[in-house]
Amino acid sequence: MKFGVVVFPGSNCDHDCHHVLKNVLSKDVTYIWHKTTAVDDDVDCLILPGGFSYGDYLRTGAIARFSPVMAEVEQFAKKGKYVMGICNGFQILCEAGLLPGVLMMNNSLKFICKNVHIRVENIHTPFTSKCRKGEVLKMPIAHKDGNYFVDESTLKRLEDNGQVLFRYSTPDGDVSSKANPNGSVANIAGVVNAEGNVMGMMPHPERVCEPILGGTDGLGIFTSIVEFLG
Amino acid sequence: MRFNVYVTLKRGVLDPQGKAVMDALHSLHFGEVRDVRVGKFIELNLDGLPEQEARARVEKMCQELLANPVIEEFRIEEVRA
Amino acid sequence: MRFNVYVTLKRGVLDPQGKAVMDALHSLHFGEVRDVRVGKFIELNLDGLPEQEARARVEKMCQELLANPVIEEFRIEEVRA
Amino acid sequence: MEDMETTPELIEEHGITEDEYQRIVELLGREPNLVELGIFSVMWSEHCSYKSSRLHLGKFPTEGERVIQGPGENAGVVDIGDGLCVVFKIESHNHPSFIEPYQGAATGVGGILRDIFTMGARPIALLDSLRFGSPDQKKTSYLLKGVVSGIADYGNCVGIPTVGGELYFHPSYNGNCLVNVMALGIAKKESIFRALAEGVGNPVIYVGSPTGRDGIHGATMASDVFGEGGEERRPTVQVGDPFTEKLLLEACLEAFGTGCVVGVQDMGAAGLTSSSSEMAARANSGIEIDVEKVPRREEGMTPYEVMLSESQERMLFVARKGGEERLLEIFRKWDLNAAIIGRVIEEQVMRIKEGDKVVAEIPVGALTEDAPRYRRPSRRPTWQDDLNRLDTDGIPLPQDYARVLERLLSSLNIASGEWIYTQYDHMVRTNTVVLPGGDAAVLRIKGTQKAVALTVDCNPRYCYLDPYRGGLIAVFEAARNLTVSGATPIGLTDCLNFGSPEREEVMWQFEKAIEGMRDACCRLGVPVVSGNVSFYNETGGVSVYPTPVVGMVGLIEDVERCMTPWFKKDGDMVALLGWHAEEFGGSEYLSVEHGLERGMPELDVDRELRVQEACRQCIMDGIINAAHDTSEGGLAVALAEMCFGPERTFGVRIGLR
Repeated sequence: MKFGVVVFPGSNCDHDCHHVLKNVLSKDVTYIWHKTTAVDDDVDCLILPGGFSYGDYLRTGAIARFSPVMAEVEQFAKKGKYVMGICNGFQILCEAGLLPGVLMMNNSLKFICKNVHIRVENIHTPFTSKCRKGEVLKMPIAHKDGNYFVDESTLKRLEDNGQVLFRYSTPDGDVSSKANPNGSVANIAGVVNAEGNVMGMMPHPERVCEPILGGTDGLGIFTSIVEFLG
Repeated sequence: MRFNVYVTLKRGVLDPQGKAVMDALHSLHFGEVRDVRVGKFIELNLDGLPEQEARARVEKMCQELLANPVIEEFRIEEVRA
Repeated sequence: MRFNVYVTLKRGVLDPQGKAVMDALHSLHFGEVRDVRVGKFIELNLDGLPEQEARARVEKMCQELLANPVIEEFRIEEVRA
Repeated sequence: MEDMETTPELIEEHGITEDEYQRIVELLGREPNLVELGIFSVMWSEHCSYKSSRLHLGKFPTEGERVIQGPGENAGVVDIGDGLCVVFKIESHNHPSFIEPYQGAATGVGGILRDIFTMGARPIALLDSLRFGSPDQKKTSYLLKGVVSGIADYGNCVGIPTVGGELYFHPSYNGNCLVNVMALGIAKKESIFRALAEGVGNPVIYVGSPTGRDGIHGATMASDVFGEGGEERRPTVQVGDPFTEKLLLEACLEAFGTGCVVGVQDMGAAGLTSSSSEMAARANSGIEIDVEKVPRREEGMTPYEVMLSESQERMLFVARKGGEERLLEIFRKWDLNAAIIGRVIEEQVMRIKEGDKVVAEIPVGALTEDAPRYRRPSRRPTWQDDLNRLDTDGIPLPQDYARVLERLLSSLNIASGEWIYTQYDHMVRTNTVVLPGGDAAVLRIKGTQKAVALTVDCNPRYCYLDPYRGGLIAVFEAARNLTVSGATPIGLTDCLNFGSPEREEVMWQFEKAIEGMRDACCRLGVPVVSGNVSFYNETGGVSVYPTPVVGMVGLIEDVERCMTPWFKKDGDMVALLGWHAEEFGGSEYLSVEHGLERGMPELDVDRELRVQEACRQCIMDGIINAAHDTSEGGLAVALAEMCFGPERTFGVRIGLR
């Protein structure tokens, strides 16, 4: 089993994801430079990390979406392999059309870095199989454009297909507007595509995988995909 | 040859920036402001191309990069030198 | 009554966003693009005021809030209904 | 413009005095041309030459068995064992931030980060020390909003966590805000690089953003007071591009690994001029640069403008002869502009050419070692004595202590800064073990069991009331912040923000504050390894309170042993370690409740050292669950702060007998 962490110019959380996979979970992981046009076959899961690819200029992810590697990411996903987009990675996957919706500016117009709680909505995906239904995870967010938006019909499709993975909630799992940090529609914090192999989430699981950093609620996401790959 | 591109949010899409600017204007006693919408204004300088062809190229730039079709619409204006 | 305000960086002030958009357009084979500058486009809807007075008010809004006088300049345009 | 002959007005406009001009003519053996005059004006400015402070800075202790590099390089380097070292410095961007707060603060972050990675270290932490005028001033909220968003946008985009800092409001800063930014990086001891232009014939490579006209005379502006209408110096503000900075950071760290780099320096204040001349001076060599080869952003730039421009995100490399192609390849990989613009030469001169025409030639020593040094006159101000007279009987006891505590807790110099630091990504790089809001930020060092603790601190009111004791307390209070986190102080960097050195009482404040800091450093055994001086922080004759900001770094041998200030368990006993004196001179209480700034708290150095040692021992022995120092607001505020934990809120009951 091998992971690939894609590095765009401006990615900042590539080292953090690499650290969790290599040093915490001792898995085989390699960096993939955005100018590569061919990912080696033995890579099973690609991670698009958080950061400010291309400085977030024009729109978050708008320019990274045209990096040479993205054509390869699309092929990779079509082959049914697994793709995880965290924060800026989620924004890039939306711009590339691999995930539905758009990440707009937070309704507070401010960058927010703090711990929030998210409720697990669907445990039948490669990214949440180790979690329990309705489980509440404490995880940090760090973004200025995390306000997820989809139109009415897309929202209905996401809800019906169980494509909503996480919603912002209170510590005891109540999905209320008070618990919504950025104005995302239906408190959505993470979604998966219809086929179930491409995921995007705004909170940073890689920042809460070690007790010394205050918790291990993020581990469930990584251990799910590890177990799924077998 | 110069083109101006105006990228704005589609009607019905929430515009947090517009609302925040309006609130700020009200706090500065500009009570007459009813609504504010904030968009992007992009100036493009191109090599000389026949006008028709240039406009089509700019249209393509907007569809591919400059505007996000899900939530944004764009307007192109040629600037007479 | 509607006004459009165009806020752009002054000549000579570095525009990192403009440069990043130009490089992206070049990578998408729009080689004819010579220069790109990205600014803000603000639509203001105001209660009915005599045109002269309304324009003066919008001018004041730009100086106080909408534009950063140190590195930005602005242009106001009245939109005929 | 180049062949304009140097008139007295031109000399004066360049901020050069009559006798300084005579000295230049002596050093050159002829009159300087305009390019040379411009180069001297920035290199001999207060900001670059430290001419009014250099003699006093010599008093600081800068040696120690952990010290790998003391003052004189881009940043200080201190050994932390495991073959690693920390590289850190604090810098000021006060004048640009007053003119344009967003870009002023953003470029301040960019500049201090380049000082760190130019030494070969990966930056892992940022801290900001901010001071503004009174909150009811309209300009204060404008400046605060701009500075905070500038720091947030730049730091977040570059991906370096802003993990701590301080925020202070006082009327003395109405005309001059202070924006000091500290950065710390980690490196292997053997991969430290220095800014040396060594090896005749080695190529000089320019890498980073193309040169524009921004910030010309930024260095001299920082050495000049604002008149009432000071704002018309607007065009001198530089604009930062954090995205290019991130590319520059990664490209430089990759380049250092190739073995092809001889020396490197970032282009800070005075851009190409200071980086090239200082690199040559340190290596006792010379440097030749052809301005035509310098990548530009504007047309028709003159050699004068190219040499003095302070465009941001630019570095100067000296490559090993033959290794330049390997470096240029790395810069291309990261989509960075790079060009060979000159070479190291034998004669110890800086020679600037435009094509093959020599437009300036100056002995390197004349710009650096031979820069003027002044022992400015200093005099104890007449009003100093009654500052220390506080008649406590005349102060009525508070009627309602609870209301007083509430007012103190909501006063801006005590209230929580959470609304600011949640705008900074303080967790990226997953090293932040103690998040902002405690006494010091604590970051683990991956691959070791160790952690470093970081703090920035200064109480300007104490330094105004008694500069000597103010300086002493600033250092001990920073050390206290580290001690209560379980760390042992190992190194210090300082940013000395004062008024005009041409005023005698300001020079007296400066001398006394440095003496106080020196004595504290000696008693603590903590060396000063880097720093910055910012004079001329005054407007219309009113200068800021003396503000010697201390940035201190501490080491924690076992990260599991680090401590936080918040109560953890019901029923825990609360004890006060140290002596409690009946005094509230110079306190926040006196200022908030009675609008008085009088008197001064005592500090017994021996007791201070024993209290800090005892506290550290308790933490090492694992017998305490929380530790916090009493600073602004005293004991009551300290206890209240210990109750507001990020996980849980507690109450506390204290018996005063």
